Amino acid sequence: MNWNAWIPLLVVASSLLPGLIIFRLPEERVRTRITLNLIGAFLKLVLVGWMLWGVYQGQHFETRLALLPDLDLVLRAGPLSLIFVSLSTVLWLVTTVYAIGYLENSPHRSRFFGFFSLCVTATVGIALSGNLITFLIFYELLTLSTYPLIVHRGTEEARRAGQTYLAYTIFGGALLLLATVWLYTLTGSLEFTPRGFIHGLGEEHRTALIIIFALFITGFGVKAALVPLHGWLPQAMIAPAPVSALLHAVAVVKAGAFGIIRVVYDVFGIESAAELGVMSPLAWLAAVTIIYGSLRALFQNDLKRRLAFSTISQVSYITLGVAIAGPIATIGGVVHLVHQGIMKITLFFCAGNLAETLGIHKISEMNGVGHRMPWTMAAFTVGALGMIGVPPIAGFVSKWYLGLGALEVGEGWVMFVLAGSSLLNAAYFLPILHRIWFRKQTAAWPHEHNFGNKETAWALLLPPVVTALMALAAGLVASAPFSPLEWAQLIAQREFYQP
Amino acid sequence: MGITFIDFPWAIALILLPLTGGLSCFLWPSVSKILGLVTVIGVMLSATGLGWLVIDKGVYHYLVGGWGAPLGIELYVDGLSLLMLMVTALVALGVSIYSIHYFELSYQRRFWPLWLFLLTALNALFLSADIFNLYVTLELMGLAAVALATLTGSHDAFTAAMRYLLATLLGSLAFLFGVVLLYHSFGSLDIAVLSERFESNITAWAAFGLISAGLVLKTALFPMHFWLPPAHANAPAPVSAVLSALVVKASFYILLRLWLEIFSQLDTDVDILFGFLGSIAIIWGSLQALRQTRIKLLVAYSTVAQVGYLFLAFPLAEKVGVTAWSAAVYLILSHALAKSAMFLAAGNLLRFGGHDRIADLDRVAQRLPITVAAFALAGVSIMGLPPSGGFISKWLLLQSALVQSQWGLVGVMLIGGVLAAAYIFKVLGRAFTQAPLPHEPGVVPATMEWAALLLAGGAILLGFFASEILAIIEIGSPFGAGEVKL
Amino acid sequence: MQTLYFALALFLLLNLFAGMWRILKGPTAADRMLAAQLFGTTSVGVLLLLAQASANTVLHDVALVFSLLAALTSVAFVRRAWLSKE
Amino acid sequence: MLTEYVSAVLLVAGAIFYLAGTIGLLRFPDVYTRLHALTKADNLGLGLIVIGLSLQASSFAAAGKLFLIWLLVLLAGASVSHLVARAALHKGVHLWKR
Amino acid sequence: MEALALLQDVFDILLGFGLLWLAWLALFSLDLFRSIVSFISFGLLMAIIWVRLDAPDVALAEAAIGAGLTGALFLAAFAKLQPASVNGKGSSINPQKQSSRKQLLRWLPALIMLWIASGLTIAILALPPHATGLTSEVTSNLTASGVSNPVTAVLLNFRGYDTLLEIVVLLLALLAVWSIGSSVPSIESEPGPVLDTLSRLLVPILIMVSAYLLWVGAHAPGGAFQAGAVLGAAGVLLVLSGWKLYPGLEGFPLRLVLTAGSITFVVIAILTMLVSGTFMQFPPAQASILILILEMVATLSIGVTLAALFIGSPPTDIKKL
Amino acid sequence: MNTVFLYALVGIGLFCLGLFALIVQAHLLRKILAINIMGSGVFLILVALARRTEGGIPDPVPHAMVITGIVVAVSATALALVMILKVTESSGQPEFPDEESK
Amino acid sequence: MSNEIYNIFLGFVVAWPLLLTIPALHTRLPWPCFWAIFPAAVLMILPGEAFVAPSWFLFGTGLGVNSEARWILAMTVIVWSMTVAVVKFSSEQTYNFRTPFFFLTLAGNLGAVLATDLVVFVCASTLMGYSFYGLLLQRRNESSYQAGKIYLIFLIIADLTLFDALLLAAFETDDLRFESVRQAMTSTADTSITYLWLVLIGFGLKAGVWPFHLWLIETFKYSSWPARLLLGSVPVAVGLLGIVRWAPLGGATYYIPGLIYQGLGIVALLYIIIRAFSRIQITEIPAWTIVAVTGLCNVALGVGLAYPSLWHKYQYLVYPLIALTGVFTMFLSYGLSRTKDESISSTHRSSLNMFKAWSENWAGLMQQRKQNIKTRFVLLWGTVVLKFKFLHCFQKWGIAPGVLEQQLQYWPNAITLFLILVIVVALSVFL
Repeated sequence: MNWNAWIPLLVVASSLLPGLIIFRLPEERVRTRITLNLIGAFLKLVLVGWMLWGVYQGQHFETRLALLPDLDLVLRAGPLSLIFVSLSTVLWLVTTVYAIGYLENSPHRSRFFGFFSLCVTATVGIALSGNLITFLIFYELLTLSTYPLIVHRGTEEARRAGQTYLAYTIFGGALLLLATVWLYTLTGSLEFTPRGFIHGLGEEHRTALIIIFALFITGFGVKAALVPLHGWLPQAMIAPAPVSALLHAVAVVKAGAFGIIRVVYDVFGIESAAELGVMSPLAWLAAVTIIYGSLRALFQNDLKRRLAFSTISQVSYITLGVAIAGPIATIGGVVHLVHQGIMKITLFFCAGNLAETLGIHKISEMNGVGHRMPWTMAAFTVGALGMIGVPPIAGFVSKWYLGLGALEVGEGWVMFVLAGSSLLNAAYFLPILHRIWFRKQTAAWPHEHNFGNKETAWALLLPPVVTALMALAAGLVASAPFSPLEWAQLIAQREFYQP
Repeated sequence: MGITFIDFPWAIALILLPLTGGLSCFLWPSVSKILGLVTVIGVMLSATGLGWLVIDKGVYHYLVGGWGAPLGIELYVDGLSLLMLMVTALVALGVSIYSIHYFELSYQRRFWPLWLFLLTALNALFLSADIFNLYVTLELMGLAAVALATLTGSHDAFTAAMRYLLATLLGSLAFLFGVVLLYHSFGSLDIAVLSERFESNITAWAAFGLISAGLVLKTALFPMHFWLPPAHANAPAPVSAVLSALVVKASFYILLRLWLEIFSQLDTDVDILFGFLGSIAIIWGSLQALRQTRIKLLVAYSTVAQVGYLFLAFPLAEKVGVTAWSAAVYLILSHALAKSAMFLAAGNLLRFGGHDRIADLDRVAQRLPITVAAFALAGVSIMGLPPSGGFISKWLLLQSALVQSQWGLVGVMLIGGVLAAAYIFKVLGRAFTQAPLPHEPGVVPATMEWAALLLAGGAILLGFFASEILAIIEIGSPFGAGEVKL
Repeated sequence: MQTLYFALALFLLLNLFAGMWRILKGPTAADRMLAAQLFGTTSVGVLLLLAQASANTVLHDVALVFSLLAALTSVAFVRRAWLSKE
Repeated sequence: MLTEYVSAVLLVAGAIFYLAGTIGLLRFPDVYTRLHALTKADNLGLGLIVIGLSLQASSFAAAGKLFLIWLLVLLAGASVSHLVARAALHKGVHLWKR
Repeated sequence: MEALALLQDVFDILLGFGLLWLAWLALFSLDLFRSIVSFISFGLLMAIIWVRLDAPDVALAEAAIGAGLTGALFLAAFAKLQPASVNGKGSSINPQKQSSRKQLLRWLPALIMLWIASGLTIAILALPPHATGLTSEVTSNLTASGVSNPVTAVLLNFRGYDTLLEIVVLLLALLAVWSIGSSVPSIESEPGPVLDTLSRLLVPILIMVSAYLLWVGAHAPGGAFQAGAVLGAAGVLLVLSGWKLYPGLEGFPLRLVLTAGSITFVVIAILTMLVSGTFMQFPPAQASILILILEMVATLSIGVTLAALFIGSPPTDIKKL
Repeated sequence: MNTVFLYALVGIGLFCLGLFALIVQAHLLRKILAINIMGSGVFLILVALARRTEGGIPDPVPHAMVITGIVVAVSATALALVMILKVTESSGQPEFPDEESK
Repeated sequence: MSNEIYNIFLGFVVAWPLLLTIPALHTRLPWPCFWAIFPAAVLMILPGEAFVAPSWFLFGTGLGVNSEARWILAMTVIVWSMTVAVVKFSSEQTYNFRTPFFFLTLAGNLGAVLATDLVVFVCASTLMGYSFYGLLLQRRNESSYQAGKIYLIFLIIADLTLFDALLLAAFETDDLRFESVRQAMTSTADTSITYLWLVLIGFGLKAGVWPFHLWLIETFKYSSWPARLLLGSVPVAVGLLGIVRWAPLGGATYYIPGLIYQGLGIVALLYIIIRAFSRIQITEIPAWTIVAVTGLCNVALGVGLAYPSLWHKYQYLVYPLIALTGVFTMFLSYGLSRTKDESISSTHRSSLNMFKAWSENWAGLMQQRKQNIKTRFVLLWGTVVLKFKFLHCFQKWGIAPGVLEQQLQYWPNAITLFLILVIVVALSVFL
């Protein structure tokens, strides 16, 4: 009777089942595959929309299945879950369209789309998980399902990138497991609770809790690419563009960042975490990552690598927002989860378009490409400017709230981090924009495909334009109902103000 | 006679079916394939029947010959042995399906009787409640295993099997010596009677030492693992699967059983030693696996590492007995399924490529997707990643270690998991790469691929039925009642 | 009388050990085999004496099997071990 | 009582023959001569012991069994001696020459 | 009686030390053949010790299997090893190699061994000097078992399940041996008239003795294993005299005979289950006849299996598959 | 009842002697001999200790166990011997190859 | 005209050029140029005040027009119309290809002029600033790129500074309209000083106030002349407008900042006089003039800061002044820029090169340095290993597990270990 109990599961299944079917589809059944993918994506969209509406009206969506004697597999839709679910659902749809165009006539598509769907399943699972063990399960599933995507090209380089990726993530996963089990032995519960569930623990567990927190951060930090743990991300750029897009914008790094959000808010709780004194180290770590990632990005000539380092830097805004530990900073962090996703996916789509249409991989090859592909590059420009934090694009809103949040709790130094990072962002993005728009084409494109009088295929062009518009809209109409900002405010309210 | 379905002596069927099957296969070799399959399906059904019976009515006793404890032999089924029987049946089914097309005709005739006798031995072993009977089943199992391990007929296989034979004979002898001492100290061979009469004296200690040592040798705990990797790596794939999945576990099962029932009354620190060796085994086995260039050796070394995990339960059980032991049992189950799947998959790869060098895997991910999927899924369980049986066991182990603040063991488990991932993805990573010159691939029948996937899927599914399975383990409370709640 | 039986059995046993020197010495395999043959025969004697001493006629069966199988190893030796080139 | 003495004497004699056989086995120079010594133990040593024991046997059947054993040992001993000698010759083991 | 006890003790000590000495010879002689002969002698001495320990059943089994068959097996293997060794080093291990081997590897195990030996000695000496074990249980249930020889009762009734498995072990060993298959042909020559006569004379006697042991096993030492071993010895003797199985019998009939013991065991076990409701629970009234049938078939199977094990290579019927 | 312990100790001696040989001897045939002798040692202890009964009749259960054990031992030996032949055939040495290389 | 429609029209004024960008992306027609300015011109002459602030837009901020804004709007319309006319009727068609940037800059400019609050102002001026970059680079040669780069760097720093100022303002008050910010700032002294400095520096950078004038000179020299026409109004006038709008003028007394600002303005004037007499080139004159004008404005603003009463008195003059500046500089530029002089004085070359070395090569320098460090480390390790031979074993440690495993496979070792295990088991039992 109670359909609400099944909807989270359905959301997860809506990409899992198509994925499993796609695995077994023969390579040449393109149409079936596309249909399946799109049906799944739309179905998920509808379901998520339903949940959004429901949660807005105060309904509960929760699926609960027994896993261990005292531990359940819980999928629950709360505001925080939904913001991430919506992001991944929308971007999955877009990325699927993009991937269909990108991988046209390339080999192993069944495998690719199969894992692609699994990857989204895992992400959605992460978003919806209602306790740590569920989170952990989907988190590891994500690791596993991304791996084949990273090594998809099957070159030696890809393999090595895959190994690096695994070396990092498996290590992180191990730490997470340890932290989770440890926490479980201390508290006997793993259920995500607003403002955490560790209050009851006495002072004698203080050290243990600090270590657990550190373990969590290290574990999630691997995927969120916090600084000493970011090494895998630039290497993983070897994957096809839709994968990089998904990896950077939605799935992997976001999963890490989302994990940090969950741990701080729903496991430890802001207050308890602040009491433990772990927040400012976290903030510093995020700050270092932000600056370091930007600095490294400056040196990259490979477009995707530069974007990768940019991701390292940008994702830490989320962490920073969480670590600043104020309601407004929370809004900034959470909303950046969405904003960074939209903007970064745009950039990666564009990078993919360049590679696919013109064979351009290096920034030095991009001279004058704005005339060849104005729409793509316009989208790229929006994304890049958004990353810098140029108003009124989405990135500005995030930075705005981060800065305000920092001021609110008296962490003035964050302003310098933000400013420095923006400066560096500008330093590595603006030269690209300069090249695209103002330089003359110096050499023939490395490997040009002809798409008639269009600049590229529709399936390739549409997604970046759409996401760029979304990025623009997210900034421009930030205060509209159901906008990411509004949801972030709802979340902050729940975390800070509700009894 | 009025034998209803539930009263049917399933336990006896579990022994007699494979025995008769083996004999029939020997008598009528030309139909051995069918006979074997029918037998294994029968075994599967019997295990299910027994499971039903035990879950329904609790612990199951059977007095063979009607004589009863001190004089005769008893069969005893509690949750622990039931699960062992069930997983045996499952692995047996998978392996048998796989073997239909794996062996050539002449090897079929050799394989089936030996395999069914091995199955007999395993079933009898898990059912037995009599230490001398255990010795006989151990020997039966050992000889069958050695014989099966030689089936590839290669030089390496014979050398490895010879080493295996010597190790298994030595282990059995040490066990027998222990049995002798126990019998002469306490005047019984029945485990239950022994546990009643047991008292800690010097003879009991010696018996304990001998039995532990013998079984540890057979279980291939570091550094007694020397015989295992070559033997498992050079055997035919289905045999490797059975050896790693079940045979090694059988001796561990005995060790566990005796430790729990009899030797728990000894006040020893051996558990710490076991934990220590287990830790080294995890690290060492994983490192060795990482070093290998051949898949089957890699998988074999992985078994060495996984055996190490089993022994971690000993030091952990001191305070949280049930959790730690359940973890070990769960690990046995999931490892049995996963490792057999892994070996079967490795066999497919070997057949496909004509070799099992990891570096030259030549795009198998595309050519043999099901096999690679099986390998990967099994790998997930071996690594202890969720959602899989391996994860549950690792979870429970970690939990029990953390409750007692056993940091060393915690570290070892984590490092072991990471290393496991490293060696498994060493293979999987290569599966996606492409060799510059694709060679002519061998044909791998679908049954072989699906058999591997079936088992791997089982290992994953175990991760979803933890509460049910943990409840089954508790039947007859083999780990003693009264547990500190975590 | 029992003492005598035992004494004789002991004597035969010593005898037997003395014969073992041939096993040690060789020089050919045949010599060693002969020693083993003597060993068997002597053992039969010992067994018979022991049977008498303990009044246990069952031991005659043992002796019987001994005497039957004593030939077996020798034959195996001659037919298998010694026919091969050395 | 007399039987006992006779039997004892026979047994001792048998034992002495055994000793002789052993000494022969140890002292004789080559396979062929050692074979000769061995048969002394087989035939006479065991024979005398069997006779000695059968004097004390409880039943005729028991005595018969004893004799059967002796016969078997004789048979085996003779055949084995022959086989060994033949094989030795065949293999070219040299005869001992003084 | 002092002298008698002293004599007995001396006899036992001598036996014990002789046994150890022979074991030493068997294990550490430089000449491999000497080792094997020592081992055969070891078996003989072992049988005497069993007699001294009032275990005539074991003595019979040891005499037939330990001393006779195992010795023959070793000799045959030894013979086959010679041509198999490529470099023709022969039977003995190169003494140089022995000496060059690291000394540590010798004395460290030796020390350990001493340690273990002392530990075990302490453990054994700590046992109570008197213990009844299961004697009383066996004796009190002997009447219900169908036989009066307690060892046979234990083997075939009380712990018949063990015996079933054990027969399977034997069969399994044969299966394994056949599966591995020996590719070294044993050298055959004409048996010659003496051997021929010997086997003609001895084989019937062996069969008769086997039957005797089987029959006597019900109430006195003896039984299926001993009888089977003797029968196996007969088979070995036949094989050694150049006798070959009629080719038509090498296939299914041979396999049937080999498995007959196990099959009969299983069939009777199931029958008993149908009748009495419990697996292998012999009804006391029919116990003796059932055990006798079992033993007869088992003897046949054991004998043939042992002989087949001695031959080593699978029959042509299996080989060509 | 000294005989009992005398033979039990001899059994221990055999066991340890066999074990020692199993370690130090490289030749596979000797290893098999060693296993056999170890087995005999265990059987000896088993039977020797069975004679500790007061009534004079030794405990029959160990006897039955030993008979079973002997049959198992002969089975294992037969198998081992065939395998030695195979190993020797392929490596040319009746030893483990790695020990050969030492 | 009802208020609703007026409000919508207000939004439309800004949105219209933006919308025109889309067709302009592909077509290179100059035709919509006038039409883009047309709504603004209409707005200029429409009487009355309008204000629109949709709640969903940004942070609920909006646009408005009043008499003050109308001055600036008028300037904007004039300047842009002139520029359009020049572009349209010039024969040099190559200039037309940057139409999108043209529209974007226009939209930004209009937005900034019509902004009623900080956020919209920032958004619009940023849009204007970045797209103006596109206009600056029309010549597409290396020197213009260099100049553009300098411009961009100043722009970014200015934006960052303003962003921080914005945050400070938002921290003080939720309502970000100019008036309320001004009030909030006057009430909180310590924040307001920081805020003030941020604003002064930020807009100083944008407007090219001395000593931040470097970019102005460079861009003026190397940009095409239509861009030069806009230079006076687009960044400079808007920048000055920003100071006026943002700074808490007329509230509290900022004596010292005011003094400093006056000083700066005077120094700027003096500096320009010295420059003008030394080696200034004719093409640079308008740029220097702009700097001088801004210097004058600075003096005025400084006075306003130091003496709020004076500010209140003459405040109505500010907007016309700014408007005049824009128009005046445009005409100045137009008059002088027809002389084509591409030559660059040597001093400028060297200063440019220095800048280039700093701004562009530092990344490369870093890279080189990193390489060096790496090589050095390898060399160091090599020497150490040569010195201490035993370290070789560390290099070979990788094979150790293999050797060990071989040892374990060796039967005697293995079984010996086994026995040791037995002993340890037994021992541990004993102990």
